Amino acid sequence: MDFTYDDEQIALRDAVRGLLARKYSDFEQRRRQVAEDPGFDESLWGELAEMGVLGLPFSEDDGGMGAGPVEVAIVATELGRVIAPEPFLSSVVLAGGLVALAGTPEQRTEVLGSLASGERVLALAHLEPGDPVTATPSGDSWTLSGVKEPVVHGARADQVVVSATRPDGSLGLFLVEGDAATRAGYSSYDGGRAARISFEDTTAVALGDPETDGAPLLEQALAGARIAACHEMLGGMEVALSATTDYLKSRKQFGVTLNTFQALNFRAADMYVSLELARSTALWASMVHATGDAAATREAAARAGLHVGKAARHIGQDAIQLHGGIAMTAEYLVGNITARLTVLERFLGDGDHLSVLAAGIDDHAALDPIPEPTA
Amino acid sequence: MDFTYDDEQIALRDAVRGLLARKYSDFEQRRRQVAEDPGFDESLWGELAEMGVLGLPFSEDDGGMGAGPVEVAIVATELGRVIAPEPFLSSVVLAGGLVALAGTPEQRTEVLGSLASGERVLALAHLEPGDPVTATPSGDSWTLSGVKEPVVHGARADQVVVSATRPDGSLGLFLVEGDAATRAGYSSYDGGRAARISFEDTTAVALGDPETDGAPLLEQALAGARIAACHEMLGGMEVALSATTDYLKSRKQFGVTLNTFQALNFRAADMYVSLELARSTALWASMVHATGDAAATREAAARAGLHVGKAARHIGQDAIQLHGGIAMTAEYLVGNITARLTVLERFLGDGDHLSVLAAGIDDHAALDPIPEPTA
Amino acid sequence: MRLELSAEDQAFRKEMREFFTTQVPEEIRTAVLDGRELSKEQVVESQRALNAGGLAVPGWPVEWGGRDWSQLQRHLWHEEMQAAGVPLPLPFNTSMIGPVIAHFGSQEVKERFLPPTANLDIWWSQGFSEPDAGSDLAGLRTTAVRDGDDWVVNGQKTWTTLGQHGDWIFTLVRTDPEAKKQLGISMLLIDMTSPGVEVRPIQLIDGGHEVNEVWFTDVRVPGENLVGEVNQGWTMAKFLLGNERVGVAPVGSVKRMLVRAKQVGGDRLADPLLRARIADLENELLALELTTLRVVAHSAGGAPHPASSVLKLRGTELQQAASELLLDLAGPQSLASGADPDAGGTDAPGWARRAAPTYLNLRKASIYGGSNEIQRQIIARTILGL
Amino acid sequence: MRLELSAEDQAFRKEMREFFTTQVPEEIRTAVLDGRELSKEQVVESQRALNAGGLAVPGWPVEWGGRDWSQLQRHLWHEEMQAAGVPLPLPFNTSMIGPVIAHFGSQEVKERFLPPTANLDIWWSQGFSEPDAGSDLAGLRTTAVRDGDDWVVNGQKTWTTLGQHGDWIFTLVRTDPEAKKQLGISMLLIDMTSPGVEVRPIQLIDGGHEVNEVWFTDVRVPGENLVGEVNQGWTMAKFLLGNERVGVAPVGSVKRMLVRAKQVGGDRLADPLLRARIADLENELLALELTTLRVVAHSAGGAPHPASSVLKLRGTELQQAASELLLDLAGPQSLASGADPDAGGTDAPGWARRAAPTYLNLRKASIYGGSNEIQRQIIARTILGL
Repeated sequence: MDFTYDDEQIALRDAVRGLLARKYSDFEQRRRQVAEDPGFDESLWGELAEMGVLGLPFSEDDGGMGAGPVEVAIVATELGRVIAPEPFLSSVVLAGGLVALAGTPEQRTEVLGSLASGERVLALAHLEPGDPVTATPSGDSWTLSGVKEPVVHGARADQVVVSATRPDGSLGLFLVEGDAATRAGYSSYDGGRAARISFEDTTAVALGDPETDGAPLLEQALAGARIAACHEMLGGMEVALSATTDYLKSRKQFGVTLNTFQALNFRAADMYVSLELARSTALWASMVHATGDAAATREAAARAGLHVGKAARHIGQDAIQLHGGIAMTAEYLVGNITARLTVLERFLGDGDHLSVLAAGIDDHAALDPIPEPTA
Repeated sequence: MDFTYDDEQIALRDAVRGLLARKYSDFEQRRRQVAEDPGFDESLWGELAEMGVLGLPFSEDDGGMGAGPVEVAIVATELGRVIAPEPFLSSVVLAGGLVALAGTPEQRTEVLGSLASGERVLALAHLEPGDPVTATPSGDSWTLSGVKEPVVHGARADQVVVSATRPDGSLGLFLVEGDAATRAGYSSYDGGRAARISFEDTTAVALGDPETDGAPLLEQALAGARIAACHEMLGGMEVALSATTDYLKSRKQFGVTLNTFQALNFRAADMYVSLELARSTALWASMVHATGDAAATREAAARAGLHVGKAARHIGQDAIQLHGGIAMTAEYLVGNITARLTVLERFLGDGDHLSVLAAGIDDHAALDPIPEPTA
Repeated sequence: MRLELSAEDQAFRKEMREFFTTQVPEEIRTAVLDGRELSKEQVVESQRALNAGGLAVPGWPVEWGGRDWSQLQRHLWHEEMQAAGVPLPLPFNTSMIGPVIAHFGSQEVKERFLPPTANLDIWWSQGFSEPDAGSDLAGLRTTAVRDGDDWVVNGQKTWTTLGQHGDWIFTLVRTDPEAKKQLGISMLLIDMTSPGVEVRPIQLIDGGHEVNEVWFTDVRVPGENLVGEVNQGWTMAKFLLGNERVGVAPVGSVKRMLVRAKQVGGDRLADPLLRARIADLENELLALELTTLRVVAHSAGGAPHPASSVLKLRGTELQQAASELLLDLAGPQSLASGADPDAGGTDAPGWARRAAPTYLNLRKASIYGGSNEIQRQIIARTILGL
Repeated sequence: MRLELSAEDQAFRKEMREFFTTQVPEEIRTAVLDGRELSKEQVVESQRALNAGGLAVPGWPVEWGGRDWSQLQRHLWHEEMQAAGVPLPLPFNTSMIGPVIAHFGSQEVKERFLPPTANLDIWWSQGFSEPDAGSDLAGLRTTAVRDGDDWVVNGQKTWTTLGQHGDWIFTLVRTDPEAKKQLGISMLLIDMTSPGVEVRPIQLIDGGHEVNEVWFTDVRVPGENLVGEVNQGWTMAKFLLGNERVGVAPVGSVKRMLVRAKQVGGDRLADPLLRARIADLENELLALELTTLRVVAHSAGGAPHPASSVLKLRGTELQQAASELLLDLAGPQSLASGADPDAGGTDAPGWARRAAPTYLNLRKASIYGGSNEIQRQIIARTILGL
């Protein structure tokens, strides 16, 4: 058991941090970027591709870098620190991750290759505001009907991965060209982008074997994205806490700096406790993911999701409170971090981790985070 | 709507407070009292009887004072302030209250009359550690079999009110002479007394009409006792908070008094918030009880029980924490208040108020604490 | 001790309910109950309806439109208004500057300002906070210098809520730079159309424009616009901040949010954890409402009841918790906050689209108007003597 | 980053598990797992079994019985010990005075005391706290005055845990009354059978006798019983208090409580609220355990990792929450705390009878050993620089 990064991982972190700092170290830049569609910097996206970041989790055969969940987590943390709006999580980790799990070798090479090179942005459409989207076979391909929403970065996506119910009631996964569907994009309160996508007998191609049950694959991709989202939150929380402590040390009220007030310092200490416990859980979940055990990964994602989500509420809320009014303003970083944390805890569609874990308490006497040797 | 006591109520409060102060203003007296069986002061019990306190809630026809839930609450609050061990709650409010609800006129006169005069101590045996106690008709009377535990002040009681399952499965209420059953008394961690009572074909008399379903009557008596228990907790919390603020003002650490430390003061402020909200809820519940509406009283008891219980944990725990080690010792009042609060939240047998209220959220759009006029 | 209202108060409550549900346009009330934003015109229309019925400024002196009600009646007025979805009378007018003018102003100032203030012919803004004077008003830097009969004002105010609608602004300005901290401050009424007044929007994290910076550059203010005496501003500020006992706790607004949670919960209401969360919040809110009733019953004018701090503290906590509940119910649908429903741009219902902005906006509740840290300090010091 | 243990550590873990479950009497381990109190004899027996296997004092220098383990191995030793129900080696001996003597003591003192300390032939008590010196040790009043070769000790210590079993007591005493606060303090080892030593029990609110007052009246202590140099006591106290990184968080004990909650929950485990409460606590405990593992992995001797405060703070919170859970499960059965089950005096099971005393006793967890306020202060100051 080892919680430390190796030299290569540290180099990756530093490279990504350096690239992002050039773009977003001034928060005003991020504000300007999200004010204009598509809500992120296409040229920075290209630089991330060049650096190999967009192909990080995919195998070299599929045009990727053959790295794993730990490297994905490192990148997500750095994006979280500057709340970069680039669609790494939704496009690479989630949609790309599902293609990697479900696609045929040809699809993987084509789709992931162009995703990794920055040519193609993907989105996953799995959430539904009403009736399920249906898939009907039509010769060699399929047609989809129904509405998906919200689809993160759905309006910009060149290609959309769609979950839909097949005639036999099972869940299928499909690829649709972005412009083949009716899309209405909008901004979210964190400056991110999402869309309503309406399919009306829209032509689609099955992702992978059209007989395979897509549900467990979707769950697995979601689990991976949840763990990455936990790291993006971790990055945001780190910066929210350090901004808060800096503010307490410098801001004067009643003639003295705020860190003269013990009650405020103690609340900052409690934020630190939340942050460090959340960090442990998120790191652990990425290590569980790296073992390749799908069931363990889903459980770890729920555990990390529950724990990091609680920490994000605590730290996001208290960072604003300890700052006071300034953190309510759109031009100040901290309140925007809180908004982003709020999205990250919810955008994947289920916030039911506690119910899931509560259902499972009979499965073990005591939890042991260190796996027993399997032989 | 009026939350203030009238002159008579204030006089009652002052009289009870004065009597109790003579006995228990020195906490060492209370410690000595609970060290010896029966765990309370029989002569003080007699004085309470003389003052009319033991007959407070019963009608004058039954030998009582004809006062109501508000007066009971006033007495309970005063007992709570000095954590007096006298069995007012268990004997008068709970057991006596059930006799008043269920007994025949003759039983009420006899039992409540001697309870009010201090001649007879009652106890209610309704909790069961295992199988239900059964009641079998036997001529004009009944026999009971099975075990009840814990029965508060069960070993000292001259007469025990017992709930038991009749042959048809319904719940009956019975009167048993104290020495007719096998009793094992013990001390609880708050210095109070309880007992295991075992019935083996023990002769019993039906309380009231032997055909009546006793379950709703028992529930109603429990609701009344819960509301009184909330007030006893309120008294304890008041004193725990004032002891804590006194301590913060006088105790020195690092060369200064503890109230130099803002974080401690803020925690005391939060205790005050809990206390005042709990006070409102408890007072309201006693006013609801005073209207005589049984269903509304049961709901109010659950609401007050949930809310005051949470406040009691908060205040009980933080009173110890803000004191530090001294409040861990048996000779210091505050920790003993916490122990007593802990008993009061649990001794009536169900701590499920939140589940009960959660089941009922569809019964109303919004809660309105002020009743609409009924005509 | 009595649970029921007296016959008189029952009749009063009924009268209020009837007025609010018949005399204020339903369109406005429905918007409030649904949690939608109102236009300036709607706020004005509603307040004028109240004022026409003599219900806009009950707390003022009777000769200026006030009502000689008990604190309990004030409370019932306030609660029934909220239950009916009537927007509360603009607080800057009715509970801030109005009472100050009525108490400290000259007869001339009263006659000039009170009637249009009650009728919302003047929309007042508040000019107290400055960048370096938040919870601690002693740090005020905006100056007013005497020049002939006029005052010349320079400086900057911030956090001016709805300043974009303001016709006039009541300000605290430093009139004696030599005096100690709080002593050299005066209260000045400034026409916002005066040359040199500039209102700049501050965008908040909820995306909305609710507060503003107001800049004063050599703004000339006639001498008669001073309220009370020179350098008496601190007294008036304390009077103003301590004036309101009724309505400190946002009971009505939290109640509406919980009602909405049950309405929109749908199938999820089968989840026992969700039900328990709602039940617990309802019960906490009950305790708060009962405490409000208890406090108003004990208040009889004069200094604010110290328990006001309890109401503010707990009230904002519950308001925030209720908004968090609605946000959790909205889940990913809350992402559609910026979508346009009319053009078929989203299937997310309005409450879900508003859930996150409301949640973020309400973070302010525990900061503005005396932060919750200030409230704890008041409780510790004033009530507990710590 | 790697989830699995290395092959070496896996083997180590297995070895520990095997030793603990075979070499320590089952009767003792079952009592621990059931949460029952142990007799002094059982504690001694268990520690001697560990010492025989070389597992009682792994943190000491190797020449005095220590093991050259990694911090992770220390952690695995500690966790496996708890999982097996082996009582932890007496902390006063093994993690307090032992390391101090090993670090600061003369060769003579080491030879005299370390072997019997490791083997629990001497039961050590701690004499630090005084009535006016709790979190703030600078207020110490117990004095030691030089008289020939001896020291003469007068004063009072308090909160001496298990002092009733003590053979010897290590004390902080004031040896230079002129020196500033913490400078004139020394560490003295005192035989508790010396004339003038009196141990008085302090009864706690859980009804138990766990701590004591220890009074010293003209107690003569031989000069050679001084550890290290005169007036070096404060240095040693800091060394002692900061010495222990492993086992700061009571992970094993909380784990046992949660296992017990599930065992005794019975039908009530159908209640979704109860299940959620258990699941949430399990998840919080997981985060704590993972943080412990992360901290031990990063510790390499020297100063304590500042995250120790995180572990202490959160660990005691969870310990208290778990005890509250068990108390709620016990409900009214918890009233039978003083009943005698053997004489048919109660039907309440042992765990339910112990629930309330344990809950009350554990209120101390956030007070003793550096209160949680002190821990927050350390985090704010040392880690966050506030």
